[in-house]
Amino acid sequence: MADSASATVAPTGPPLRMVVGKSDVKPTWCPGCGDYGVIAAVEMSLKKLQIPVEEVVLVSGIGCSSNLPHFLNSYGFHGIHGRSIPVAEGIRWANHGLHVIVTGGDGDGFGIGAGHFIHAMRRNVKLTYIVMDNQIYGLTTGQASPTSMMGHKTKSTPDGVIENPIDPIALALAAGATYVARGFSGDVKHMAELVANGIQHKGFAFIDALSPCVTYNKLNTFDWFRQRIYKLESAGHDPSNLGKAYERSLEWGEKIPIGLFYRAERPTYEDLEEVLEAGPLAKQPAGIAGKETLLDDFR
Amino acid sequence: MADSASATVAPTGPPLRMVVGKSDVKPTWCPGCGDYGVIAAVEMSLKKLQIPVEEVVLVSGIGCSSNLPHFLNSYGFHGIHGRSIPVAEGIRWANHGLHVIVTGGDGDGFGIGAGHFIHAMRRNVKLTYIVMDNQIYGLTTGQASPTSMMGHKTKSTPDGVIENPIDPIALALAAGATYVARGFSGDVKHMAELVANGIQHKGFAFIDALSPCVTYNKLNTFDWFRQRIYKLESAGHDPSNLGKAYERSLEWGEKIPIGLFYRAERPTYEDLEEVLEAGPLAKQPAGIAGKETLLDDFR
Amino acid sequence: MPEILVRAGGQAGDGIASIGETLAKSFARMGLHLFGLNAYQSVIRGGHVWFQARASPERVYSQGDGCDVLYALDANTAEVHLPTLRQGGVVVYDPEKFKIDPARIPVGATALEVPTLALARKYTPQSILQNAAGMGALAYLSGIPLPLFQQAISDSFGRKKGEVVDWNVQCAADGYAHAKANGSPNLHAASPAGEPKLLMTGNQAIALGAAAAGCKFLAQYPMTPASTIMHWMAAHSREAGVVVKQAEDELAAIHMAIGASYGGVRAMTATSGGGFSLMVEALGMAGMCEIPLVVVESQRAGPSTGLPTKTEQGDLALMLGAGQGEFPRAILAPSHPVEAYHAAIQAFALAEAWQTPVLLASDLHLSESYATVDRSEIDLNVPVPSLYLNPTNGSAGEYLRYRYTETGVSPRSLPGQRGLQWIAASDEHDEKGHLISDVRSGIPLWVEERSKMMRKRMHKLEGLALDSAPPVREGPEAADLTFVAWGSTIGAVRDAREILRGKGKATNLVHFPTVYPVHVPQTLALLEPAKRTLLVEANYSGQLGRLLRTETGLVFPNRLLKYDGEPFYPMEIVARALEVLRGG
Amino acid sequence: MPEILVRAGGQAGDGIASIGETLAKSFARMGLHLFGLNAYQSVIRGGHVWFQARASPERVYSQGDGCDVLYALDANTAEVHLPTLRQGGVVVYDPEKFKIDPARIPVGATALEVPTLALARKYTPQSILQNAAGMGALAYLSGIPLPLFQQAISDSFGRKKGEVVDWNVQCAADGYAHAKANGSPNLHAASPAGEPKLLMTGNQAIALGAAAAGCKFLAQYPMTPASTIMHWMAAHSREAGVVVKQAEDELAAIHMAIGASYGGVRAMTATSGGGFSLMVEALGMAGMCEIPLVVVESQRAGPSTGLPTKTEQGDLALMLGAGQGEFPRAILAPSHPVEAYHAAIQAFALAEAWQTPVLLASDLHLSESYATVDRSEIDLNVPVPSLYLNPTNGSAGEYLRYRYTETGVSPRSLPGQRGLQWIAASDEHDEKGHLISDVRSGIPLWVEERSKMMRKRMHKLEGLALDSAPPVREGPEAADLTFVAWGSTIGAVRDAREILRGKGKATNLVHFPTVYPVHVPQTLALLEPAKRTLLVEANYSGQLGRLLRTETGLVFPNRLLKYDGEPFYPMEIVARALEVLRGG
Ligand SMILES: Cc1ncc(C[n+]2csc(CCOP(=O)(O)OP(=O)(O)O)c2C)c(N)n1
Ligand SMILES: Cc1ncc(C[n+]2csc(CCOP(=O)(O)OP(=O)(O)O)c2C)c(N)n1
Ligand code: SF4
Ligand code: SF4
Ligand SMILES: [Mg+2]
Ligand SMILES: [Mg+2]
Repeated sequence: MADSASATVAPTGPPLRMVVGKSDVKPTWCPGCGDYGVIAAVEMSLKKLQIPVEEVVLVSGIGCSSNLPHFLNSYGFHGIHGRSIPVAEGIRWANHGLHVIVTGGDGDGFGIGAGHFIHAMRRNVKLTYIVMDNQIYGLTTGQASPTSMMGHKTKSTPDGVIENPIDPIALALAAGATYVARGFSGDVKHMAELVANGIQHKGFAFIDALSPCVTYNKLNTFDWFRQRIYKLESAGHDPSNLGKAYERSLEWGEKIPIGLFYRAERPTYEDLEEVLEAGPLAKQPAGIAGKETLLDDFR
Repeated sequence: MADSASATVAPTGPPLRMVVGKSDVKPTWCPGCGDYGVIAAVEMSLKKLQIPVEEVVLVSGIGCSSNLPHFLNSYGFHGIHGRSIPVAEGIRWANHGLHVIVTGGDGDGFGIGAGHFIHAMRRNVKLTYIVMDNQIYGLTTGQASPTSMMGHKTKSTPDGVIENPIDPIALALAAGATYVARGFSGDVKHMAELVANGIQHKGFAFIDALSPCVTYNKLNTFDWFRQRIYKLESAGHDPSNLGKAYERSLEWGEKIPIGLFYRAERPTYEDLEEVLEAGPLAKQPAGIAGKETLLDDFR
Repeated sequence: MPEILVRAGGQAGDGIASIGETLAKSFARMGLHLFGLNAYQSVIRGGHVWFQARASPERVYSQGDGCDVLYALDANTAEVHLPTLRQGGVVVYDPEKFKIDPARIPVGATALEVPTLALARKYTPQSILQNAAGMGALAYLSGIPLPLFQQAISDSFGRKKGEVVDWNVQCAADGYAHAKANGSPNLHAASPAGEPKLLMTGNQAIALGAAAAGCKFLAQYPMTPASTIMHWMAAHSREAGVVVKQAEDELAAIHMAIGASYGGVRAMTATSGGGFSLMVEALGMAGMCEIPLVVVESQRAGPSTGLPTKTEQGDLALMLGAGQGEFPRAILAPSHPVEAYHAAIQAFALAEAWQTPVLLASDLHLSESYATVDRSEIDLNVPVPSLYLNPTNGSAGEYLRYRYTETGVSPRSLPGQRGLQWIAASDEHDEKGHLISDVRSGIPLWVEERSKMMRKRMHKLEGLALDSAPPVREGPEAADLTFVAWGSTIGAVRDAREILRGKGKATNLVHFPTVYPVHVPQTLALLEPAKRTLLVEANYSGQLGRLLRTETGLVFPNRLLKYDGEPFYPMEIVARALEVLRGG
Repeated sequence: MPEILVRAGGQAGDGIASIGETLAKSFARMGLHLFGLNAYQSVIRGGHVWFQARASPERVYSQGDGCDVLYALDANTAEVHLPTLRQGGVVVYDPEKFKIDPARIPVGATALEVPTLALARKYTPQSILQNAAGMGALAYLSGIPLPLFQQAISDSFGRKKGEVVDWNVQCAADGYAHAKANGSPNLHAASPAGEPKLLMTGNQAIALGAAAAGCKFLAQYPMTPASTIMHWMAAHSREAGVVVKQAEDELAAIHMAIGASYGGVRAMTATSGGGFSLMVEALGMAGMCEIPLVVVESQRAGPSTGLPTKTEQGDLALMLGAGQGEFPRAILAPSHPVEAYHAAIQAFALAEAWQTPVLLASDLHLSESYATVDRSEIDLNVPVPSLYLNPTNGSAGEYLRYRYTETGVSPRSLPGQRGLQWIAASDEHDEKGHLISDVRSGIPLWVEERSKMMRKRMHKLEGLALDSAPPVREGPEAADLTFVAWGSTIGAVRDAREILRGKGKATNLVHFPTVYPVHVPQTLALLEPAKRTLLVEANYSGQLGRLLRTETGLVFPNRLLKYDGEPFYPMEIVARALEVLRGG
């Protein structure tokens, strides 16, 4: 078979242990885009956790936000629109020694990807999912997104949106996510903390990252948010109380909470999948040589 | 063009006004299947409402449950697996004079169809959606469904399900459904009431119909439910209280509530779509003859 | 042929598309023909974008080769585009922004420095007016009368009024004056032409054609290069009486359209290859349930996400194979907005008459390029009969939705019609629509019935072939070279043929307004006499060529296949044609 | 050829499949070859289902024609199947359940009344044992030794023990005794044969082959006829060390498999045409990102939901066209469980070596029919090298995931490997994996780079052709008729050739273990010399024939196309072959 692929050249020795930092690709986002805040928070949190660069996989779909993996120096998978979650699940199950972080947009995650979002949460597969929620379709130049507010005039809704926006927090709670938070890209340090805790959380961690699109969303701007957001931490919110978390999820208007809505402990999918007890799948032996009993059914 | 299609033979006069009843196709479900109770409830509620048979469209996907439209004498659309909701939305928008009732399975609606389910609810399009929830994939002979309980041993999970089931009620509440109920096919009259009220509701009405699969689900049987269910109506539940509805949605074990969890008033999508102000789309004039101003953009 | 090629380039966010549109509109209003290419990247700010407006008193079918007037908004544009300047060409730039090394300017071309920033500062310290100044200079150099140009600028602000609009209009005059004082106009294309023309993109033409055909419902999910169909339709939703729904994904979009069609209206969805991939299963359902449906597939460079803002004709195999099992479909492929308008009308007519999905194949180059259309070339008054037929079927008074007929088409009732209820079923069914798949499959009688139903449906392919536009020959019957092409590629081939004619080479072109079903006898009649053929396609494997071989046995040894995302340029076709004519 | 055809029929829920499996297993344990057809409908209870077990000391490739021993559990079965009874055939039924009009029994056949209900009542008043009694009678009539048959019955209860199992075993003996007292066995196939054989379905063979090839991850969504791949793998998940995930839909299933492959394990998904339609977009992503992937596409009768429990080969065009744009793929099409086992191994090898998706085309007839396999025909000890290669690339020490190479294949690292990070991108990218689509697309240098990347990927098609199994001729080089077929259809063609040989007709068969890429020179070498060809496919349009014409120019004027959902029967092929041989 293709021998040039398997040609193993003598290794030059592994490079030194390195943590995640910028790659040699400069972000292509518009100046001022909220996504700069999000990537800064991701980088900061990974630096803090000192996870070796090769053990991180950033997975995304398609959208402005979904370009993120290119701008950091870890492994990455920049797949197709709306399908980042199942790709990430596959990676995680192939090698649960890896930290798999999913980054994408609100259209990608709550629109075309809504089904996968919900199912991953009920599974409690250990992923960190950060949605750069700008309430608009950025890369396709400004159509309504599932989180666009009622009445928002966009290219696809010139007379204003006429459907209720998705509430990602309530949806995550209802679907059984065990870590549900909201950050704001205008507060990188706070978001970095949410991300770091999400990465350390044993289970599905969802972070709705308010990340204004300065080009196409003239409604939900940095200023708009600054006038509204407050921190759940300072409001005495108890993140172990699901009922209270639901209540807070309803707040979207004069006041918009950021911070940790909910956290719970539940075994992860990987904990419960018996084949994974023997260690990461990618490191387990493959094949069934000698396993004659597998033929018993056929005799 | 194909003239045999447009050949109009003299009408023989419209048949008399008729309400929905059985069609000449006998249900093919297994004897004892819960779906018999559901179809009885649908038929009963339509009879009660006296809606003319030609104004009802039953829409479904694929599954045992999804065969339902064939067994009643209204219009119907028995489409493909997981896509009943968008088909129903299209029908409704084409002609909002029709009563569009969607019937399907838990796999169809909460598995492959989860994304459409959520988006239809946030839209509050006026549909009645009845899921025959048997917590199993019936037609494909017994794999786990999104509502199969933890530990349930099925063909696809011989060692037991290891993911939390979807909670359809909580999901519907989080997605913004304005009528959220649960029925039990062992109590046809009660279910018929839920369905009739759902059909009359102005907005998306969701009815999770517990409908045991007697062939493949040996866990969640009629008896299992009979030992657990109680009626929200008799428990003094206030269906206008979203928080209480969330609380009740968490009950699934010793006690399982049936009845109306939540109801709210909100304009429907059809109310807000300005083009529909001129009446059902199918009855509006089509084409742009003489609308010269449409060319203004191009001049 | 007198023509002028005007190009402006800069970064995304610099307003290049709007410069281009204003220029293009001005030419069209002068009564010139125009082709406008908008070249951009999959990024919202930065990078490199450019627009080329090619105008001529005669119709032009592509962006043409090279350029006469280049407006470089940044150094990168100068770097990339200077080599394309033709004899007598001129580059316009602001030396305050960057310098141009005179050595880089091609022989025979010149540079015109326009102090766009300085001119703009007269009105406001921000730099927002610089484009107006540059455009003014462009207008002068391109022979566009100032008042007409100023009107186009102020129109580009829509209903907005106020000092910014006024400043722009005035600043354009300043740029115009500066150019007049320092340069001279290229008047190649300025010979007085006819009536003002309409300017539209392929997508706009498709949307307009759909509305004219009676489309009442469009469901779509945004995807370049199909998005602007939705944008145009949404903007004119009320006036055209069309409900426009942005769906949660393409799966929903096509199912909504199918539902709407079943529900009683003409319905459409539009997408690009990635979204179309998600519609594959539904397409088969429409085929099986015999639901009329129009799907626009505007191709872009693949595979997968590929080059989202670049063109390709790489999805023909996908369109042909889409859907498990077999069902009838048609694929139409217009090459120009005028054809796109009519193809949309034809697509609805075919879908309606044959009760099956019809694909309208476009691509980025057709969908997003601008071209002029004479008002007389489109007629808004398309007859749109009611869909509420009276589908009685004669036999025993019982309504058989899938009655066997000679054509394969059966009478269709709509929900709401009393006594004519039926169930659309994606499972195999009998004439009534009752399932064969459950308790009847495998039983000899029903095994035969299934075959009959398959034949009934597939039989429509013959009708579709009869009803749809056959292949077309353009040019003389006797030619040394016959081009074979489809879709947007035809444009550059037409322009190339013109150039070759100038060189004394007799060529013709056979193209396929209906790509599928293939009109076999007509294709053979047109192509068998060909001396030499040259297959021109914007894909890797020559997908039209493959289809034609499958259906007719014809082979195309000479090919010009391009899969770099760029549209064809007439001169590259000319070059390859000359090679083939030399026997290479 | 000595053979025996045993058929049992009744309603869904009557336990027909289990009767069939027990019979089939008994024959296999006797060392006979077997083909077992399980014919059912898309309904869980009721309707009509039947099973045919065909046994012979020599290998049989299809269900054969007619039947020798028929066990009718209901009147409908008698009605439908009595006409298939051959000379010497016998129908077994219980007159307590229904009567058979003697006039309906074909000449040369007889009826054997077995009081199954009465025999069953000896043990329990419920009727659950009636099948055991009937099966006992069948066993006697089919020449199956009683103890062996009793063992098969008790094995069919798995690890369950207890009086119900014992009753079944004993009641079978009662039925056996009754038949012995009242009938005589058909010993055609009972000549002592070799070692006990393995009995498996195509799907089981695929699952086993995948596990042997080192597959560690299977993601799937249930869909007939692919579901049993998941069922077998899930049941053996721990022993085989394979993680099996039932996904929320097919979109998720294929993306999970792609993620797992990227993550470092050999991964697979399996589905039927409807689910595959949903995988179309992802397939292109795997092609673009160069991720090894195996997709099983087990076809069923379409279009759309079609006949979910019936067979067809209607998805070839879909498999060929799946995915927008162009990327390399291979399509393998085994025809028998032994081939299916090896095809699965080959699919993983090709996917791995060429870093691209490989489709394993099956269909209901192959996936769900039973056949015998000699233990020596499959080897579980497949070498499974580690995927953790050392993909340094020499040039400046920098790791280039998509390095240009002679073969088009580049060294691939896995997450976790230090210093070899890369981003898999569905957008067009350069050798490093960095995007071309954003700030570089349209810039001349990168326009060229894009073309090079396309060529790099497409170049793998040549490698895939070299590496995969070429077309095969079975039978003599010189023949009056050459069958052309693929996939499960080959089975009935093989059996038909045997019959034709008996009639003195020399035929051969050219088939295509690798349907795509087409091995053009080999195909021409095998088919150009053919005197007459007969294309046999289970679809409407002759999809293999179309592909071969596209690639080789060969045309197939004689065809036997079947699209009624039923598998081919040898005799219908024989009949058509004779027609063709007569020049019709
Ligand atoms: C199947 C498919 N449909 C549509 C698209 C086009 N598309 C690209 S990005 C995008 C949406 C982007 O919105 P979002 O996910 O919110 O990301 P943002 O750009 O706002 O960060 C869409 C619809 C696509 N690439 N693939
Ligand atoms: C795209 C697609 N995937 C898979 C299937 C196979 N399939 C048919 S029904 C079904 C699930 C049925 O479960 P459910 O929706 O719960 O209905 P039930 O039979 O239990 O009533 C599946 C997976 C299909 N028809 N189409
Ligand atoms: S378009 Fe919006 S989301 Fe995209 S990069 Fe620009 S600011 Fe960010
Ligand atoms: S299999 Fe289950 S769901 Fe299907 S018809 Fe039978 S009892 Fe009902
Ligand atoms: Mg967004
Ligand atoms: Mg179910």
